[in-house]
Amino acid sequence: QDKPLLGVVSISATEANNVRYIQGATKAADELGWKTNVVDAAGSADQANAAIQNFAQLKADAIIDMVFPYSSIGAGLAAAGDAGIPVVTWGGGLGSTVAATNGSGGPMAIPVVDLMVKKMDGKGSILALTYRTGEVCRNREVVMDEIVAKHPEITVTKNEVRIPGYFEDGAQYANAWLASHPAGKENLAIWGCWDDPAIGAIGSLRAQGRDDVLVYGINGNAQALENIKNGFMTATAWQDSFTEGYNMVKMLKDIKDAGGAWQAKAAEVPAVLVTKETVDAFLKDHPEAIK
Amino acid sequence: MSDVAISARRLSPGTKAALGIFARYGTIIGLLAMIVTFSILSPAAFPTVGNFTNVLNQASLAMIIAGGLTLAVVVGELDLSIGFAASLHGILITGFVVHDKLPIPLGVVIVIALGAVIGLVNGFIVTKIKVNSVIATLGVGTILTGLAFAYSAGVPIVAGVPEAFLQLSLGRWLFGIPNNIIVMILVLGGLWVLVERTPLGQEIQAVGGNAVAARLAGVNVDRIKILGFVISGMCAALTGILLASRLGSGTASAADSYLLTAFAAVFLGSATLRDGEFHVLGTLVGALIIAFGFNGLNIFGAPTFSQYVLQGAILIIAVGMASLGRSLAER
Amino acid sequence: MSDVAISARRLSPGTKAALGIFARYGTIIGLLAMIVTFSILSPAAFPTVGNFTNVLNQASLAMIIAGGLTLAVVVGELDLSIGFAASLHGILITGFVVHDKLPIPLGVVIVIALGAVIGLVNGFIVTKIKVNSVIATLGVGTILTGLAFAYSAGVPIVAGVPEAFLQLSLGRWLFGIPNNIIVMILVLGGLWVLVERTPLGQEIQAVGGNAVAARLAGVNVDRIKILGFVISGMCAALTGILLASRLGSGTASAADSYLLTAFAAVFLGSATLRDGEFHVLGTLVGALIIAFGFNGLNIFGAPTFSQYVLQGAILIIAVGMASLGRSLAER
Amino acid sequence: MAAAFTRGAPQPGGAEMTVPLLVARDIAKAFGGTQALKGVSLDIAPGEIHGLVGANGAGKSTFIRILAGLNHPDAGRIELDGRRQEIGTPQRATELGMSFIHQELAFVPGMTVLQNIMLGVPKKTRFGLTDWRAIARDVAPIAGRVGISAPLNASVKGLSTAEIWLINICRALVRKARLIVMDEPTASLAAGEAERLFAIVRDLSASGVSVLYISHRLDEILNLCTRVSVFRDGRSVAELAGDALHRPALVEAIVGGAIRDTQRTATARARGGVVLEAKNLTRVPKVRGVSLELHAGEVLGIGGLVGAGRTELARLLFGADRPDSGEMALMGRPYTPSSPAAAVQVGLGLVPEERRAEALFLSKSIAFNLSIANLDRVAFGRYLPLMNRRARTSMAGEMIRALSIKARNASTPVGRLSGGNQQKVAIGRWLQRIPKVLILDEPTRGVDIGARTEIHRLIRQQAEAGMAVLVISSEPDELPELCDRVLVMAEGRIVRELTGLAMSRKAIVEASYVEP
Ligand SMILES: Nc1ncnc2c1ncn2[C@@H]1O[C@H](COP(=O)(O)OP(=O)(O)OP(=O)(O)O)[C@@H](O)[C@H]1O
Ligand SMILES: Nc1ncnc2c1ncn2[C@@H]1O[C@H](COP(=O)(O)OP(=O)(O)OP(=O)(O)O)[C@@H](O)[C@H]1O
Ligand SMILES: [Mg+2]
Ligand SMILES: [Mg+2]
Repeated sequence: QDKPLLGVVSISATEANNVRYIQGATKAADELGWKTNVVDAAGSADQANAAIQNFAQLKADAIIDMVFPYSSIGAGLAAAGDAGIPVVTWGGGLGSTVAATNGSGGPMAIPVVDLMVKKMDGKGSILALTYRTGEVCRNREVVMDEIVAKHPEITVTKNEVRIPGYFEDGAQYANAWLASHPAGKENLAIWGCWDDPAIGAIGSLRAQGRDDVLVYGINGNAQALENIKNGFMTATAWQDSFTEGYNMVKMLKDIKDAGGAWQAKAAEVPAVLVTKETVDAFLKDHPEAIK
Repeated sequence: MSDVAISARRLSPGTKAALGIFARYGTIIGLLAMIVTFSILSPAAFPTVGNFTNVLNQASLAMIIAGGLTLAVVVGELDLSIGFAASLHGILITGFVVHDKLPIPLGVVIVIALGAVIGLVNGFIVTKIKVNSVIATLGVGTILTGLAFAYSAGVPIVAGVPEAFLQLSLGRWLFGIPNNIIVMILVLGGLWVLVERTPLGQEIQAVGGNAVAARLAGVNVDRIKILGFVISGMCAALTGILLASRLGSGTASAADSYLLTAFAAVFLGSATLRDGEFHVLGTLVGALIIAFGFNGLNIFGAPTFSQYVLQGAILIIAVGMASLGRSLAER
Repeated sequence: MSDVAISARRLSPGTKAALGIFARYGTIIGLLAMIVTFSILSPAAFPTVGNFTNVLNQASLAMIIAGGLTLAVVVGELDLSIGFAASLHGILITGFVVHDKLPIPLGVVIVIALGAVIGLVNGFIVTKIKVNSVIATLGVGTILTGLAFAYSAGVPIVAGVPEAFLQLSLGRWLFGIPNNIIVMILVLGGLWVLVERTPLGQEIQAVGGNAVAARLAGVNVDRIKILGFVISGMCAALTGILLASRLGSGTASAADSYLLTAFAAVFLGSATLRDGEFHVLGTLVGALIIAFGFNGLNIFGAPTFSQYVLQGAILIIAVGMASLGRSLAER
Repeated sequence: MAAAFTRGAPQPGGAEMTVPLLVARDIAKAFGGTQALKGVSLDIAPGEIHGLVGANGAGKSTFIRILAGLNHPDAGRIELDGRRQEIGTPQRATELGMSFIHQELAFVPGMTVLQNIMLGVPKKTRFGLTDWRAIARDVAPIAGRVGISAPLNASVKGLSTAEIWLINICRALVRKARLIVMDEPTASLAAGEAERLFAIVRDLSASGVSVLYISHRLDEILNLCTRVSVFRDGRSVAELAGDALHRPALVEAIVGGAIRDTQRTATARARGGVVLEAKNLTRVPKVRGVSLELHAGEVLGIGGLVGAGRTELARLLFGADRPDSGEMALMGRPYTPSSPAAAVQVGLGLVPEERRAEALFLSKSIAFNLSIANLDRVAFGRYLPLMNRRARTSMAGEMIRALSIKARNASTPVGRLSGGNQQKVAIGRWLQRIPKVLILDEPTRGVDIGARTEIHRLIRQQAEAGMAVLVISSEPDELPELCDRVLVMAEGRIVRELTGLAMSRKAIVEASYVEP
């Protein structure tokens, strides 16, 4: 094996955003002449640790941990550290021996929540679909809490979705919430800590023919953008995962070159707020976002 | 010899009869009690035609896949591939309709046929190679996940999903009843007739009740087991199609979570009417308990953690009432 | 009348004997064949002491929980609560150590005792209230998830985990063998002795083999079933503790996925040596097949989709060889 | 002894000299290392009642299973109507006009009587749906003739083993078959039911249907059959017909030598004090006010018709069910067993009626099955709770020898034994433990004459050593042969006590029909 090896451990290689990041990373790796191996940890931190250890065994040149917080991959980091392999995270934060991170999704929520509160005129009810086990989602929930706290006339109902099962959960929570929030009484909004639960909720809204509820997601996956185009979703924040993946791999080369002199750092790529008004222009700039 | 009558602990015939009713209808009584309770707790939002329609609409997909699973368990096997299969089918139908521009009915027919083929493969591995059904269907399910990946490269198929496809599950029909509910009633009704009212259904029940006896009596056990898997596979395909239509996309692993829901419904149902036997009507009751439990707890606004606790408790209590009634009545 | 011997399709005694060996050792042969294959495919990275230690280390936790589950299935019940229970236990031990500043050994003892209590509850619901074990343990598991949420509000406990706690699973002991492996060997060894070499183990096997006959032979069936659940619960607790130590955090749902892995290992193992019976040694083999399969495919660097396909195929082939050998030998 | 060895030439036993309906030649079959059939041949003429006898494990059931398409022969050929057939599957066997009553009870517990009768039988339909009403009309007369008293739409749950047997028999009759094979059909039946079956068998024969009839009860064989094939150790060793067909010839062919007769050794023995006592024991509807005393050193028999409540009574005594009312005492102290475990603890043992479902662990070894009620004896000791496997194996070896269980060794799974040998294992478990009270429910069901003598001898030996034994048997000759005293039950009550010379087959059968 002459080509340098890049090991990628994904929390869910079937999730759209993860897929785009992997595509970006793979593209950069190809340009660098590296080989990419992807392991799907299927949501299990234990599997992720195992996969990182396996890459350490393989003497990979660098490892990307996707979404698992650095605090949950202790054994993996230890193995990689022993083997002298740099580990970077996407959405997993910077800590322990992590060399770099991006995609820390918390701040992405700010423009979306701001817009939501503005459109509600500062009063009404929100159904928040949360997922606290995930670091990113938890950060976004904190952001939302802080902003909404400034508007005492807004009441928030929070429901935890599961992985897998987020579509179904989103739909069922929406069903129940809608039953006690009939149309025309107040301003209503549904917010997903990422797009998919919100998309599940849209299914429920459409099944009931409710169009009085504004729906917000985050990440800007293709389906969310499609829904914005069609008027079922109000806004999402598009995370340029592809570029994040791409940049991160390019940075990995710098990390390797710098060796012991490298200073851990965050290298964020800003998110883009996409709404009904901006979606067409956005898609012109980023046709890849919906392909 | 002591003269204390052992009969001190005996139950009167009247009590036994009452317990017998609990044994048969315990889960149904549980379902009704739950609906009444939630109606009292949330009188404005819970007991409305709209909410009930929504709950049924939402639960239809789980009911269809659970109905199929019922056939697999009735013949005495487990089918763990259904969730993964439904995910794959959702991707396939979207791909067929969006990329290959197949007419929707043709796509539906092809995907359901594929579901039957997957069932056939499961059944073949279980009956001919004699691999335990847990391993066989888990293995096949894992392979299907891989195929879903291969087909979609993990990227959901979203763009260009035609409105007509969405209308499959969003549409309403007679008296404004959502299509999903109508499809669910047709499927479960058909399965019920098949199992309970046809000669083939007798063989299906016999194989599940005692495969050795069925074989000795000349029933073609393998063929019946394969049939169970095929029906399970077809129902999974139908659920995958309707889910893709509901979500407007084909996404890998979108339907994976149906596996546990379907199992819960089927096993809950097995406590209904007949003791510990699986049957279609029971599955229906089980699925309703799960759906109304989830919805009612939510509407009442219980915090997340207590929702889990109460959901778990509902499962146990619904079955526990029936089981306890039965074992006391039979003492 | 044709005089072609019917025996045209018959197998010679020699072939039958060879098939018999496959029947007994099919899964073990499968495991070895897989190891050889991966060694050829990745000669530098796969067949090294380091990698094998690594695989065993990784698989230890799954093996412990699967070993516990084996006891539950040996007594004829399913325990679906183990994954959820292990997640809760991971949160609890982290909470005890980080927030309550309990000494680690005390925390470990308390959590394992709680695991036993959960097993007791499962066993009680199944044997006394006579709820089907699928529903009972699914219900208890759901409740445990709720409790995990209640304890942690769903937020992982991360900060302030002491190094000594991490060393529970990261540490190495005699000859540099990782602690996890040592614990695993002790647990599985103990369970093996219990089931295979003690009179109590005979009762355990009897209950699983035929509960009616066991009862009429004077075995206290309920007590034995409860014991099976208790052991399953304690092993889940141990796995939860080691997982929390390995992850360095207590996270709701962190261990949920062990449920499927443990089931796969247990059912894979049931094809080893004895026909379709569950036993500790078989579970060990099953867990090894899964672990080496995952590791070998990872190291070989197969694309994601084909990893799934191959993993599924490995499950089916490993059992299929044994089962086919058995059924041909016994025709 | 002139055991006529007339293999090959069809005998004119009532049937015409035509092409045989069924010809089997040199059928061989091995299971793993066990050669179950080494080459058996047999032919059956149309309308003939052909008997098949042989010791336990001789290969009778294996032969039947091959005819039924359940097992595949290693060698040999089978012809029907002179045409060679590969049977292959049970479906094919049915198509060829054969129908079977297998040795092992086959029923689906969750189904009704009618559903069980129609198991695997093509059913009438209306609009594609099962037409149960029409089916019930067709089945009712046959069920009545067989003697099924339960309503056709009743659940089989709670029916006695005998009643379920009648269902199995009825199933075989409902199919219009040309050959009906019956593997020990009367093993679970009492005299009345058996007589009914004999009448049916004769009718079938008269109407041209052939019957292959397997039994260990030689009287039945001699009464019914015109020709009898004998299997020994997987070979057909004799075919007896006409004058050559008589009891001594059969016995000699079966065992390949003389046999100790089933003579009672001691008739009047001193019996000890009361060990187990029941007063007004009731559990509706099966047991109604039963009182009995069981003495140390006596063998007490319980006779009666099917469904008389004997099994239920045994279950009450053993703590497997709880009585509605009544009292029990053991060694003079109140005895209220809460479970079989409690009963075993204080010195009871039970050999249940239905060995496969209630007694045996089919996938486990003989040693396992024998030791499961004797675990204290295979432990190394109180403080070292490990199993002494050597002790277990040698204990099992003793029992295998004592009961002449036909098996390769103590680690053979019990499921691989022939029916009679399985029964010996079920009994052996308790003979090893030596309880104070041993209850045996149909102990010699399906056991060959040699082993039956041996089991009787062992039971009596235990009684002589002071054990109190309660034997339930539906075989009319067994109780007088074995017991010191016989109680006859009818409809849940004890209707007669017979002792000494009054204990005859005739007296027991008569008392069974007493209106309580
Ligand atoms: N599935 C099997 N596996 C292994 N050995 C078997 C199997 N079935 C039968 N045998 C063996 O084949 C031999 C013949 O058994 P079979 O059941 O045919 O005897 P049988 O004549 O019907 O005896 P019985 O009168 O006790 O019913 C026995 O030694 C038995 O142990
Ligand atoms: N609680 C129970 N659980 C399981 N089986 C039972 C139970 N009670 C009774 N049975 C079965 O129901 C049948 C009832 O037998 P019953 O005592 O009425 O008849 P019997 O006199 O034993 O007749 P037979 O001549 O068939 O032995 C028995 O076969 C027994 O095994
Ligand atoms: Mg036999
Ligand atoms: Mg009886």
